[in-house]
Amino acid sequence: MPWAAIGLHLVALVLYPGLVLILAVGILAEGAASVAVDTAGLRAAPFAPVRRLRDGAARAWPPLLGGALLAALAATQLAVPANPLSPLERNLLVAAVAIATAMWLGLGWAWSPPGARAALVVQACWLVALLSPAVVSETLRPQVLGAVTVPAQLPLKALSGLLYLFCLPAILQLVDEPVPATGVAAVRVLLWLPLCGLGVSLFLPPASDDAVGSLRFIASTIGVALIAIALGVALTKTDLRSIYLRLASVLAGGVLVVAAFTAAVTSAVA
Amino acid sequence: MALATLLLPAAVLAVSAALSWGADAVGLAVGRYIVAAAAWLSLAVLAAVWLAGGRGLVEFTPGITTAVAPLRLRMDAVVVLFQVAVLVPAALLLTFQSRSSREAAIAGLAAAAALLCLEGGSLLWTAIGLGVCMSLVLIDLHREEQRGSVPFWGVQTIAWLLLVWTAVLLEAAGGTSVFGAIPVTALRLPAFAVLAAAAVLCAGVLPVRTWVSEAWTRRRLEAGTLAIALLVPIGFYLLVRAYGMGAGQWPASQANLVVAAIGSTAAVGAAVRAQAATTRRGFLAEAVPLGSGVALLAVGLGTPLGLVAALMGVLSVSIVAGLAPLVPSDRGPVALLAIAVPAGAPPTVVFGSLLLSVQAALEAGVVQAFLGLAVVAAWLLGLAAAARAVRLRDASADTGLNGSRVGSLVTAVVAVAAGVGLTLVVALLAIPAAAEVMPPTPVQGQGAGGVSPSAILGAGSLGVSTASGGWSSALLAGPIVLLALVAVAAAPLLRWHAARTSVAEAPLAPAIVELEPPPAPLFTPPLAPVPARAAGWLKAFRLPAQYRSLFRPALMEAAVARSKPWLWVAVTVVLTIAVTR
Amino acid sequence: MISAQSPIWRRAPPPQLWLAVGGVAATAAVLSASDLSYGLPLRDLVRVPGPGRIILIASAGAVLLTTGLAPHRISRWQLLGAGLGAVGAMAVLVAITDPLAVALLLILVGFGWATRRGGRPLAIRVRGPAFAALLLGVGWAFHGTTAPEWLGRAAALSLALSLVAAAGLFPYLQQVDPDEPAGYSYLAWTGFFAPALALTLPYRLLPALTPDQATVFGATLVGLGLLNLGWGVVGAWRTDTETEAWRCSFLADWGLVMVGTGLFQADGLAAAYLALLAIVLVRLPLYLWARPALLQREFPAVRGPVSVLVAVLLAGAAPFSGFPVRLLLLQAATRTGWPLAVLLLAGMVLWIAHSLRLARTVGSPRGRGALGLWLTVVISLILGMFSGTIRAAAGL
Amino acid sequence: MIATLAVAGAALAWVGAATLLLSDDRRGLAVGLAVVGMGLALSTAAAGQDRLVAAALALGGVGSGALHLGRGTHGWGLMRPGATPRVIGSLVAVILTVVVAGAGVHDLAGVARLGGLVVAALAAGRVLTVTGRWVALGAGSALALGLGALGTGPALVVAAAVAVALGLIDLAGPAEAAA
Repeated sequence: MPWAAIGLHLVALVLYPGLVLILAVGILAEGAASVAVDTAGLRAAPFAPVRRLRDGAARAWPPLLGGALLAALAATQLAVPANPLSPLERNLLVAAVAIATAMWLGLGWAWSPPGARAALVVQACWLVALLSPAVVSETLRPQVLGAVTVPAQLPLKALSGLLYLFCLPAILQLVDEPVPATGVAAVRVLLWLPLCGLGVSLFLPPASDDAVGSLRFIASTIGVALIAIALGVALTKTDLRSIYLRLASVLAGGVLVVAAFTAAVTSAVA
Repeated sequence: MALATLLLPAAVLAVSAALSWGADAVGLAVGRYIVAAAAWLSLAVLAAVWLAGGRGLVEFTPGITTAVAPLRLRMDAVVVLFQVAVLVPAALLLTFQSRSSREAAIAGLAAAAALLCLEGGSLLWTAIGLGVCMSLVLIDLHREEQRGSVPFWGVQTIAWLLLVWTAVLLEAAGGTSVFGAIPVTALRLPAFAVLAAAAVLCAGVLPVRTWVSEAWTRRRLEAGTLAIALLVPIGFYLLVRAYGMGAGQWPASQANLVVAAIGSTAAVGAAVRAQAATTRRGFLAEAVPLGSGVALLAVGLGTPLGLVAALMGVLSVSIVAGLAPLVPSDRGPVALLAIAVPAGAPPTVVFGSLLLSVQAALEAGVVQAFLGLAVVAAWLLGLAAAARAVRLRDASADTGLNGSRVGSLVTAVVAVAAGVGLTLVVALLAIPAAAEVMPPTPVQGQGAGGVSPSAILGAGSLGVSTASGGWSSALLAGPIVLLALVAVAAAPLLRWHAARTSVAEAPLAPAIVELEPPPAPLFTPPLAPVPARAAGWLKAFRLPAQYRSLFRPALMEAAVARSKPWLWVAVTVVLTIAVTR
Repeated sequence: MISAQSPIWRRAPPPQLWLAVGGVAATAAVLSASDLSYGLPLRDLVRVPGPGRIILIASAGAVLLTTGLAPHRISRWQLLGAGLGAVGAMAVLVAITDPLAVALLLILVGFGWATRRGGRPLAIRVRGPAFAALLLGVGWAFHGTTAPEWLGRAAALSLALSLVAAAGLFPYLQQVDPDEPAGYSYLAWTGFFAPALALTLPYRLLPALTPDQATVFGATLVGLGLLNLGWGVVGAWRTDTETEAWRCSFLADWGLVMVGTGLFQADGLAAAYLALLAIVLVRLPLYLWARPALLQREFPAVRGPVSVLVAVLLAGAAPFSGFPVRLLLLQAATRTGWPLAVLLLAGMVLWIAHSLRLARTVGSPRGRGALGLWLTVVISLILGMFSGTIRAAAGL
Repeated sequence: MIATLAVAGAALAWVGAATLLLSDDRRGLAVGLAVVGMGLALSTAAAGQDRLVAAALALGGVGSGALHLGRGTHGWGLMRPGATPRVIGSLVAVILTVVVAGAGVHDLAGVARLGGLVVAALAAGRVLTVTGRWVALGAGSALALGLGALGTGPALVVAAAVAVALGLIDLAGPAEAAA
């Protein structure tokens, strides 16, 4: 029985880049979001996410538990330096499905038809952004995709990164006018790291496999989270929100076309 | 020994059916339990004889010619996998669904026929087995409820006749339809097209709503869901065998692409219908089509990994077929878990098979990769539909059929356990079966080189690791399940703490808020009204009055039979002129 | 009052007894015809081909089965006498090698059968056999004509049509009166006499035809076979009355028989042979079991396993008698050309549309009727499961 | 001389068949059958058939005719009102037969076959159109004689036997009202 391997994977799930890091980044980002979007006071900001998690646990612990485990599973797939999981074991699709499942757990918990429709559209666009580079590169390993520097694939990578970033505010429920329902909010606390970290893993070159690299990765992840928050604020404050989903869909369509073209060119050259 | 290996699993079920019938005759209501026990015993016997027999090919040819073909039975890794795929859901349904002794007897016989169908040593014998199985399932369906059984019969008869014709085409081209002896060149594109049509009709994997979903519109689910459990795997079996006939490949790469495209569109169609379901039963009705669509995409890829993914897909579809009818109508944790499994939530076996299928599609080529992308979209939509389905009213609640909490828990646990032990299932069942039909001898084109475990399984076989990605099923899914169990055990403490720290707050609302009316669909299926409109148009279609008499056989018969037979003379004269000109 | 139990077996009236004895004697004589040919100065006048021998035995079995167990309105002795007498007549038709003599005997049998009291007038009932005899006689008389060539082709056509007319198939359909006793209706020809002719005449005729004539003969049978198949399956599905549906189902079976015969292939001939056996041993008895419901016009819903089993059986699913017929026919048709196979497949698919309708009329009889029905199902199963052996017994 | 006899026999057979076609009562039927039998016997004998066999055919016709005298309504019943189409039919039949099948006539046997064909065609026409029991039986006998004349040796004997056997049916009396 490979106890060592099991132990390492348990560490990855619980500590790094698992639940502990997820909560740390989540509480930080959620606090920032509550200041920027929900206009909560700076003092109350750090406690808002904790309260949301506690309420969530009290109201319906099974979905929150499921969400936490799925978020941890998604986090283990990130190209974070010093990840106990070997690069060969990581899979972008595992992370994507785990995140999507966690999000739908939250949405199912406090269901609102408009919110669900918007979430579906934006998740579809987000998936396009995630998988288009993978389809062209024929790999689902995050670190490999992050390291892609083939000139023919760079436009697609850039466009996908842009789409990914554009989708984040809606996926994180930062665009909605009212504060998201408890279920969604509680799960959102858990998804900051997996969502933003996945973007960093896929669209930025992999960091060195040491402490500095880890800090750089976490900083980049928080940076992406702050950009998402800023974008969310911008969308909330302006009229862009009314056409936001349409814009995302058009951009996703464009990414798909570019992906098809790039794939055709790549295979023709090969 | 060979005969025992081949016939024991089916014999156990047949004997139990006879016992159940006898119990019914003497008024003992124990038939259901006898057949259920026999189904599990049959599964155990299958495993025992397979392992005891060294997991090699076993053929039985007694030299008897019955039904115009020499009797020939065969058991190999493919047969075993598909027999498991038939027996697991059959055993679950026979155990946890309520049946009268007579219904249980017919169901047991149908399951035995399905096993024998899979053991047919030639395509002709498979067709004969399918005919018998189909007939028994029809008897079961019709006995339970007449509505809907005739369309089912129609579709299955078309599939059966097409299969018979395929056997005929193979015998015409290669002189035999015996699996082990069909010349590689015998399976040409026309014959394969007929076979594929038979397979997709039998398995009900089409972009439109098929008999598989329709079976869920019946008042009682017992017969319909058993039909799904027995016949859907047989449809896939035909496509997998086709690889064996062509030494690891289908007659043309276009055929692979078309089948894969049908699979992905079928998956998308099922997901679209699932998210628009008005009842929980409507959602569950699309669970098998969704999984079948993905499995069809994988089987159409024509690569070793694709085939392994397809075989895993068949196994996961069989678990879903056994689970979906047992989902309880409430909104408790068991129901949540049971609804999450068919949607492909990690870390179940359904998730593992979907993951393998998408990876296989990604590695198969550009077009296949985009088809894989469509399947991921269907997967996402399925997850959304599952989240919505939790809040849907369960139609079966009206009829007093509330599934089985124990049954769905057991099945969900099996699904999760198989997900954790994914590599074990892949190594023990899927890879040997794929290697059986995709021989390692290098052949040109797809499938070259055959199936290699090292290309699919990671180090120590603790995870799946292919060229495009990996999944540590044992090392990640195991600890996740462990953590979940720990958390579930600690839940009361957590709840107590939460309650203590939020005393100042208003009393908490119930865990899940009742929503009336049920949630609206995420979007209206684009082509939903088309079939109904077409059916309405066909119903309303009338010939112009002046032409109707031409198409009324009764009038023409009256003219021919009742009048003085001048028409006879006239027809004779006309025919004479026709042949003498 | 019609039921499987009544009327009770009465004392055998002498005429029926003599008819039965005569029939049995004739059949026994014909079954040992080869010995007779040597024993008596018959030369080649009398010879029984293998399939003819089997169909005779099957017909006798069908008579015993239906007389003993099927529900009837008239005395079973009358039925037994008439049935065995018919088997005797059939035996003579099967044994005579000269087609012209067969045509003449066809007239005698036709008129003899039509003289039975009850049902439609004699003049109406003899039309089919008389027309068949005319076509057979004329066709045989002119088949040897080589100049002009068209006359030979017309003769071959006439020979093929004689078979169609004798069986009362499209276009030579006969009126079927729902209230007419089964033994008097034309289905007695379609389901009893004609199968014997269909199994012997081609073997007598084909060796004498030129290739050109054989082509016309075969093409006519295939063409009319497809027509009857289509007419039968659609008619049995769409027609208003259940009696008509049964008649059309016979046409559909005969469609398969004619296509099988017309293809001139071993598999096709075997399919025709098995289909004819199924007509005599399965469809005709089932029709007799359906008679009470047809007369009372009361059709219970198909619920019990037996009724669905009968529907499946009638639809030709494996492993019943219809399956080997379909398989062999598809084999022969595929070798000839796939479009023909596609047409046959379409007919076979449409077949199921009327099977449940017919099964509904059979219902779920009790007592003696149930025994007979189960026997019929078992016979169909044997025909399906051991078709290879049955085929070999006929030397096909 | 032989050829003349063959043609005359065929013509006589046609006359007999026409009489059968045009008559509704027993005398007409009986005479028609007898004439058919004799005519066909004459033509087949002239065509070279065994004399005894040809005589059997004549005997069959006469015997069958005699038996038909025993039933049905009295009289000749010739040319009843509405018989015109049958008159035309009998003429058209002979013309058509000669035109169609005449092409195949190369010898006296062909002539005899032509006679048999005319009789068979007219008798079959009668069987297909008549509704009366006895008339149908008479037409059946004629049909048997006509078909028999198309063959050789044994067929002629069988035809005669069949014609007589049909004459024996219902001698006891009418079993159903003539429709």
